[in-house]
Amino acid sequence: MSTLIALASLAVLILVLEIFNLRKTIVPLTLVGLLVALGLNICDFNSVDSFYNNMIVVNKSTVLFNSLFIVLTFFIVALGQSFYKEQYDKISDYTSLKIFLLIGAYCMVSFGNLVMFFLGLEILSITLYILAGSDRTNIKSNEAGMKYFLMGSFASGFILFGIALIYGATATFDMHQIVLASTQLAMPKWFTVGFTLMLVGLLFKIAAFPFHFWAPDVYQGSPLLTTTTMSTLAKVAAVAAFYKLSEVFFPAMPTNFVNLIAFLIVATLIIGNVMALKQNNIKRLMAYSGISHAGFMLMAILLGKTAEPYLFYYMAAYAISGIAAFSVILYVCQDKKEELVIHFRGFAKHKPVLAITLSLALLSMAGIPILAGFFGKLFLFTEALKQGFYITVITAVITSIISIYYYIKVIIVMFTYKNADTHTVYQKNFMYSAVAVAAIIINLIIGFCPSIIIDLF
Amino acid sequence: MNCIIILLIYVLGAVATLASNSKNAAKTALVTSLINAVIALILTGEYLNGNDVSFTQQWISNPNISLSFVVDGLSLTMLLLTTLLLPIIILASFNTLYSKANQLYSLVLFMAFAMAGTFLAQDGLVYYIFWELALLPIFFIGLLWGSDEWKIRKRVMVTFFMYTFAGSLFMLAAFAYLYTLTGSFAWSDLSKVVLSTKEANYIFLAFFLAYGIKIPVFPLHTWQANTYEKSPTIGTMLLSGIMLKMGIYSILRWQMPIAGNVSENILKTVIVLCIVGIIYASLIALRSNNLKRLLAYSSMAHVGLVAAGAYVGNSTGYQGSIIQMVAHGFVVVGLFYLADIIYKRYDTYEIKEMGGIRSQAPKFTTFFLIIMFASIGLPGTFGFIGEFTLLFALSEKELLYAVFAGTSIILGAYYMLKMFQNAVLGSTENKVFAEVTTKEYFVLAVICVVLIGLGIYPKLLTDLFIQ
Amino acid sequence: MEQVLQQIGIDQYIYLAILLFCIGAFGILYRRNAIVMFMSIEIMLNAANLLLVAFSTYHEDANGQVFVFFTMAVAAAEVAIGLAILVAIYRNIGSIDIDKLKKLKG
Amino acid sequence: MSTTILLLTLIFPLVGTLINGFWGKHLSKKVSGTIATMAIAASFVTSCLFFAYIQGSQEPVKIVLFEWMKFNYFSIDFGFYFDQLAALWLLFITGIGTLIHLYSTSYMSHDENFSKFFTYLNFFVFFMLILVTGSNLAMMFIGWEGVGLCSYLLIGFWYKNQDYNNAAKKAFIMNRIGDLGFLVGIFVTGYLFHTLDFIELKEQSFLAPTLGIATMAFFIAATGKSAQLPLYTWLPDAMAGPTPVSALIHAATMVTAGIFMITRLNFLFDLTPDVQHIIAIIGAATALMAATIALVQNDIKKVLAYSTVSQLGLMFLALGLGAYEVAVFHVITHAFFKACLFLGSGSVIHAIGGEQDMRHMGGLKKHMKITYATFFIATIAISGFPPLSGFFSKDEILLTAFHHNIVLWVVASLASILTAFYMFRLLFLTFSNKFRGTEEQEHHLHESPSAMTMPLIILAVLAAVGGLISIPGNSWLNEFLKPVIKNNAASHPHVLGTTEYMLMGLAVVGALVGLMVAYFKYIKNKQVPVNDNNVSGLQKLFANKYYLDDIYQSLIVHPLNFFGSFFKNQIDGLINGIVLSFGRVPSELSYQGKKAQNGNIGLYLFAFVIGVCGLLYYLFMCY
Repeated sequence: MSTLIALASLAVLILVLEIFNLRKTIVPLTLVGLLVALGLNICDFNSVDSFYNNMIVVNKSTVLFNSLFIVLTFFIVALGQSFYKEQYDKISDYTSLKIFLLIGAYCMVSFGNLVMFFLGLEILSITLYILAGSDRTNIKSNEAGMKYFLMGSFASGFILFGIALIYGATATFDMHQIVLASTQLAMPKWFTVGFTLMLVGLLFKIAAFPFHFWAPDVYQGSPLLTTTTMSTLAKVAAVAAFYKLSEVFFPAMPTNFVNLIAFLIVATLIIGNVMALKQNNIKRLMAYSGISHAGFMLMAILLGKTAEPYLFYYMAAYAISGIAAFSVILYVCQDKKEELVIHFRGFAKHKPVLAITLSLALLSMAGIPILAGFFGKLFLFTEALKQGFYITVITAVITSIISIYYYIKVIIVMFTYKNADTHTVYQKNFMYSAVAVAAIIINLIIGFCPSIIIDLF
Repeated sequence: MNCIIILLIYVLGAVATLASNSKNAAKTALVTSLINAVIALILTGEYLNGNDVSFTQQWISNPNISLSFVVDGLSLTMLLLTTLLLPIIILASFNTLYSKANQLYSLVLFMAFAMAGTFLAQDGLVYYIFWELALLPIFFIGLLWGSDEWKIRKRVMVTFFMYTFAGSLFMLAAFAYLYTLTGSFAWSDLSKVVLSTKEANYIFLAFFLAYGIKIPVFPLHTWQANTYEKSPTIGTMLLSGIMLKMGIYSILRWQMPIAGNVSENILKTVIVLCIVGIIYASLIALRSNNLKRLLAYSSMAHVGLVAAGAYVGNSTGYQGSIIQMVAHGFVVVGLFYLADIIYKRYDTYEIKEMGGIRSQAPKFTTFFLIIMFASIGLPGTFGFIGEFTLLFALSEKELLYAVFAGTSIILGAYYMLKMFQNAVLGSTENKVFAEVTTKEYFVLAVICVVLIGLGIYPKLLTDLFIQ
Repeated sequence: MEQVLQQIGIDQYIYLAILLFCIGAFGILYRRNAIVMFMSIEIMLNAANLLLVAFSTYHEDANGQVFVFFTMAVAAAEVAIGLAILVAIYRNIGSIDIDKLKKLKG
Repeated sequence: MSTTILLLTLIFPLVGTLINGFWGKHLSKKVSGTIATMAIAASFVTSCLFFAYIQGSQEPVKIVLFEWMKFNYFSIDFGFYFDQLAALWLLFITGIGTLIHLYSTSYMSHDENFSKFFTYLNFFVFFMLILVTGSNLAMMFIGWEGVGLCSYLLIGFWYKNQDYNNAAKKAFIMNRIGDLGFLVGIFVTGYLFHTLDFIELKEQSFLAPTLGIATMAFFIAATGKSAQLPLYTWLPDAMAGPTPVSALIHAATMVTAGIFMITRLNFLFDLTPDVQHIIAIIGAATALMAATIALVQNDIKKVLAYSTVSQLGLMFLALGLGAYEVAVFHVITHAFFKACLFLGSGSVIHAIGGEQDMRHMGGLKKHMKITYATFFIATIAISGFPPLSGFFSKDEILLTAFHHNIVLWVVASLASILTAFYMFRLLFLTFSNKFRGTEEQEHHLHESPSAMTMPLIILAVLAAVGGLISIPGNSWLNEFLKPVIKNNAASHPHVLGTTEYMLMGLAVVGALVGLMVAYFKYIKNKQVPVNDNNVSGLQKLFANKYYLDDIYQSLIVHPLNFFGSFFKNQIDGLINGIVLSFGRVPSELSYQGKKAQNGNIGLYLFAFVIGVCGLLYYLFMCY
């Protein structure tokens, strides 16, 4: 709880600092503030608590998810320092928006009440709408913002309608009581319909089939750092929220529900990976890659409580690799109008370390050992096989093979020296490099010792 | 002495090589590989004295994975092959001046690390990790230092990478499934698992996809010739000399012990595929005009025999495949080195454009003859011991297998002698072929001594794995 | 109020809400004017609100009505953002027809 | 008997090989040649010592150096087995080997790769000795393939000529076909009896259903090495090698390895009479066929080569009839006279500067007296005129055949009559009448130096008197080989009756007829064979070697090449295409998918709603 308060204060403080013309201190201060919040959060590690009539719940798993969000925000804010160099006068807006986003994410996993969940979701979404359209003069950014906004509110409508139906069935928004009601009473059909509608909204948020169409367009149109945020923090937060809800609702769903989710997973994996094959814009590519990873994470959700550590591990591995990858993409595309894959040509010659970082990040996403992404997939496969989802696993394996192709394609481009634009001078950028390297080191650490995360649960 | 030292030294060597400048990189790599060769020999001594050189350490508790490196006859032999072949390969590469040598040799050592790890690991997952790790360096070696136009090379290397990676993911799935049955990845547990025939079939096939592609077994071989052709010689040597042995090793170590009760029909089909591959590859080798491609297909033919022997699954097949793995490792490295030497002088791999070497370079020709005849399994060379044992193993299973697989000794002689005749014999056409240099002489001599020495006294090696 | 509910029955409210929701959804599907689409979204949200209020009364639980306020606030915020983006778009392309937004595809 | 001395027999040639191989370049030709010759001579001395020993004690010596290979139910030793059979082969390998080495020092004296020649030659002797002294089948196989290797190297000794290389390659590959048979034989034997050791095999062998496969496989191996139908075609081509090589390898020693092997394994062959019949038939057929081809050959060495094939066929006939010692006897006598003939032809070729076509020879009698004399003796010997060696050995074969099967006898007799004809044809064409070569050649005609004539003389003497080791009725050889040959089942006409004398007489008459025909044709009528293209009828069939080479070309070589190309160009591409299609399908899907994602938000929303409907339908309507 103290974390939430600290974060809220931090966000306000940032806005206040702007008033006092202390722009230079905003980012460092935010970073420190985030560290403090992280510390506060970790202090709650072993406590199980609830606040405000069970509006906010604190337990081990929320603490872990939130820690991950804070770490991701930390990196994103750090990247913002460089990214908003051109419009540094608005740094406070951008930074505070990111903290608000974090608050939304926090509420989405720590909710004890559907009200809190809805609020969290909306905070997150609205913040993202703003960020997506934040490059006002760029029509692409506008388009992304508009598309995201329209579809996002549409999805919000479904979620809200679902919540209303659930409320109708159980007469409460409190998760605890919903659980009680759903297990003890015979529920009217509205209940399952209600959750299905919520499911639709959540599937939209994590960009799963058939609600994934927005993702590539929005990812592509948004400013790069927003894309970073969407594909890491926002996606992970949505997945975590989904997981939290699934804990409660999955048991109450009809028997063929599992098949449905399994089908959606298969479809998402195929769509994501297949569509990524022919992309030449790195952001779009990452968007489709993100869709496929949503499939994987959905798989973890499907597997239920036992897979929670694996879900968390996967999320962490994916998000950290994403941060690393996007940092390098930011580095390469700083002065580029479009983020095309060809821009990476010969990058390895100029910046071998960063090229290797991006390679590792992509390989981690592809699931090459000994990187974290590999264990993420392995744990999932093992658990899914244990529970008998053979077809899902086989699809996952096959699509993983497909995914290798487009990841390796990017890597190869970086190592293509022939016809490389040798005149390109990459501006030195400490922040991007530092974040990239730091993220990849974390990835390697959790890859070498998955236990440090798995054993937390 | 602990076997993990070898792995550590390879990693340290890789880092040191990367840090050194291009000039000294090759030397650093050579020194590292030599140190490890010595250590491997010491380990062998300790192992024979009955000392425990294994390393086991819990790594991940959930799922249960441990860093377990166990030395037994099989893995020790493979380790010896890796560590002893690597200095030869590196020394053989001194012929060529590679750009960014420090990166190249660093990758080479890293690959050696991964391969040694594959051979030592006794935990299925650790083994898999090393298996995959070995793929990355060779991919980059081929991609960045390979020959031919970038576009073609890229396509070839990506196909290779995708293909082998695709196969191994199925192996990963198989391991994951096995884990659900046993709750462990340890070889000791997995080899005891009792599978129903249906389960065994699926697991066998999943493994087969991984190993069949790596080895490669017909019809999963199409990546091979292209990859061998486009890779730099050092990459080709690593691929053919050591890496493809990973596949056969894995059959012996993992596939047969775990999925041994696979249905007889599948087993027979696989053996027949291997044998078909032998004849198929031999015939293609017969018509190959490119020396490297010819050697690639010849390698495929030989390895098909090894795989067939390994799949027979009896003790003769087991020892035969190990012997032939070592023999083939030295032979194929020797052959590719010879091809490289020719390339350095004639600047071509096209057999038609060669010829007239014998009259100018008798020493070279002699080495060529020895290695070539070792390749086609002439008695007195180590290649014979391997082929003999393997064919014997096949005949124990089914005499016709041995007869058909045995055609490889005829066809092998045919295409090798044909190649020899066109590439080395004949008259000169104003082409100058310099006699081997001291370095080349040394490398080739070592290979020949190993091949002949072990051919006459194979117990030196076979005592390691035959009780 | 209770009497009314009993007379009409909760089901009717649900049907009405669903009807409204569907009108909103179809509005979004068929209209290409961004403003009208915003309105449609509002209809959808309000359908949910109607449902919440109805259930709130049905269950004699005030929570539902409180939620409606949250929803209204959120909807307001959302539309504010939406309009802001729309203004930006209008500035750039001089139109609010969302069919003109087709740059991002593939 | 000291094992060291026995091993020295093997080591001397090896040492010779190594010295010449490593330092031959730095040695003068004289030294190099002397070392090589001395190495074999030393081997010959130790062989003689051993022969003396075994003649006395009758105790074979087995030497095991170490365990070579190990399988789970048996192991193979790296060991040697010196017995009576080995002793005979040792003697004539090293004996004739010494002579031919000596001959070569002169014959090859102008060759630039002189030392290499002797390296190979010594190496060959080394492997040949391993072949005959190996204590088990695998050891024998070392020698078996080793001699094949050396044969390959020596046939293609003049490597600049690709035709010679082709011949070498052909020899090696044809041999390899046989070698596969050998391997299969080994496998079946090992699987059946759990041993490959000759002594143990002899004691433990029993009749098993698959034994026939083993012996048949061994026989196939023998047809390869000993140039029998259907694998003999390499031997005539092998004449591409230097003449001493033809004499040593392709006449006297290597090609008899098959006979040696079958004799060694006589106890197995005795168990499988069906295979023995096949051997006899193949042997007889080969004898006749090769003899007919030899009738029309014009290359002096080719005639001798076909003659060799024919004679080997006779030996196999004897083997097939179970008369092993008869075959061995013919091996020995054949070694003498055939070596002599080859060396004689070498001397001729040497004299006329490399010319091998008999049509360009003639009248050499005057110029090369010693050569002519020795050649004449050897020709009489091979034609089977008493009392020279060929008469005795060939006659025994004919007698055995007669007692078994009259058809075989007829065929064999026909072959030997033809032998007399083509040998005298050869003799007359080469040495009689007038010289038909160029004037320049005639100018250079000379008798060969003593290093070449010496061996000729010795061999001629041996060819003349060699038959004494097994004269009918009192066969020393038969007694000597008794311990080696398990079953003396074959009837041995050592007690001579009227039939036997009649048959002998017939054989001699037959040989005389052959001689007379040749005499009339080539001396009286002075015919010279016409050009190959102008022959017709049966002659054409003979001249084209029954088209066997062409049949092999079109039935084996061409299909192999065709399939090689087919696999390479079509199938490999097809498989590759299938593999790549796994990538093309997703890539095509991706391409289509890109079109679907058209940037229209209406579409996205539509998909969204469809998705919702689908979910709801599946969950609630689909029961």
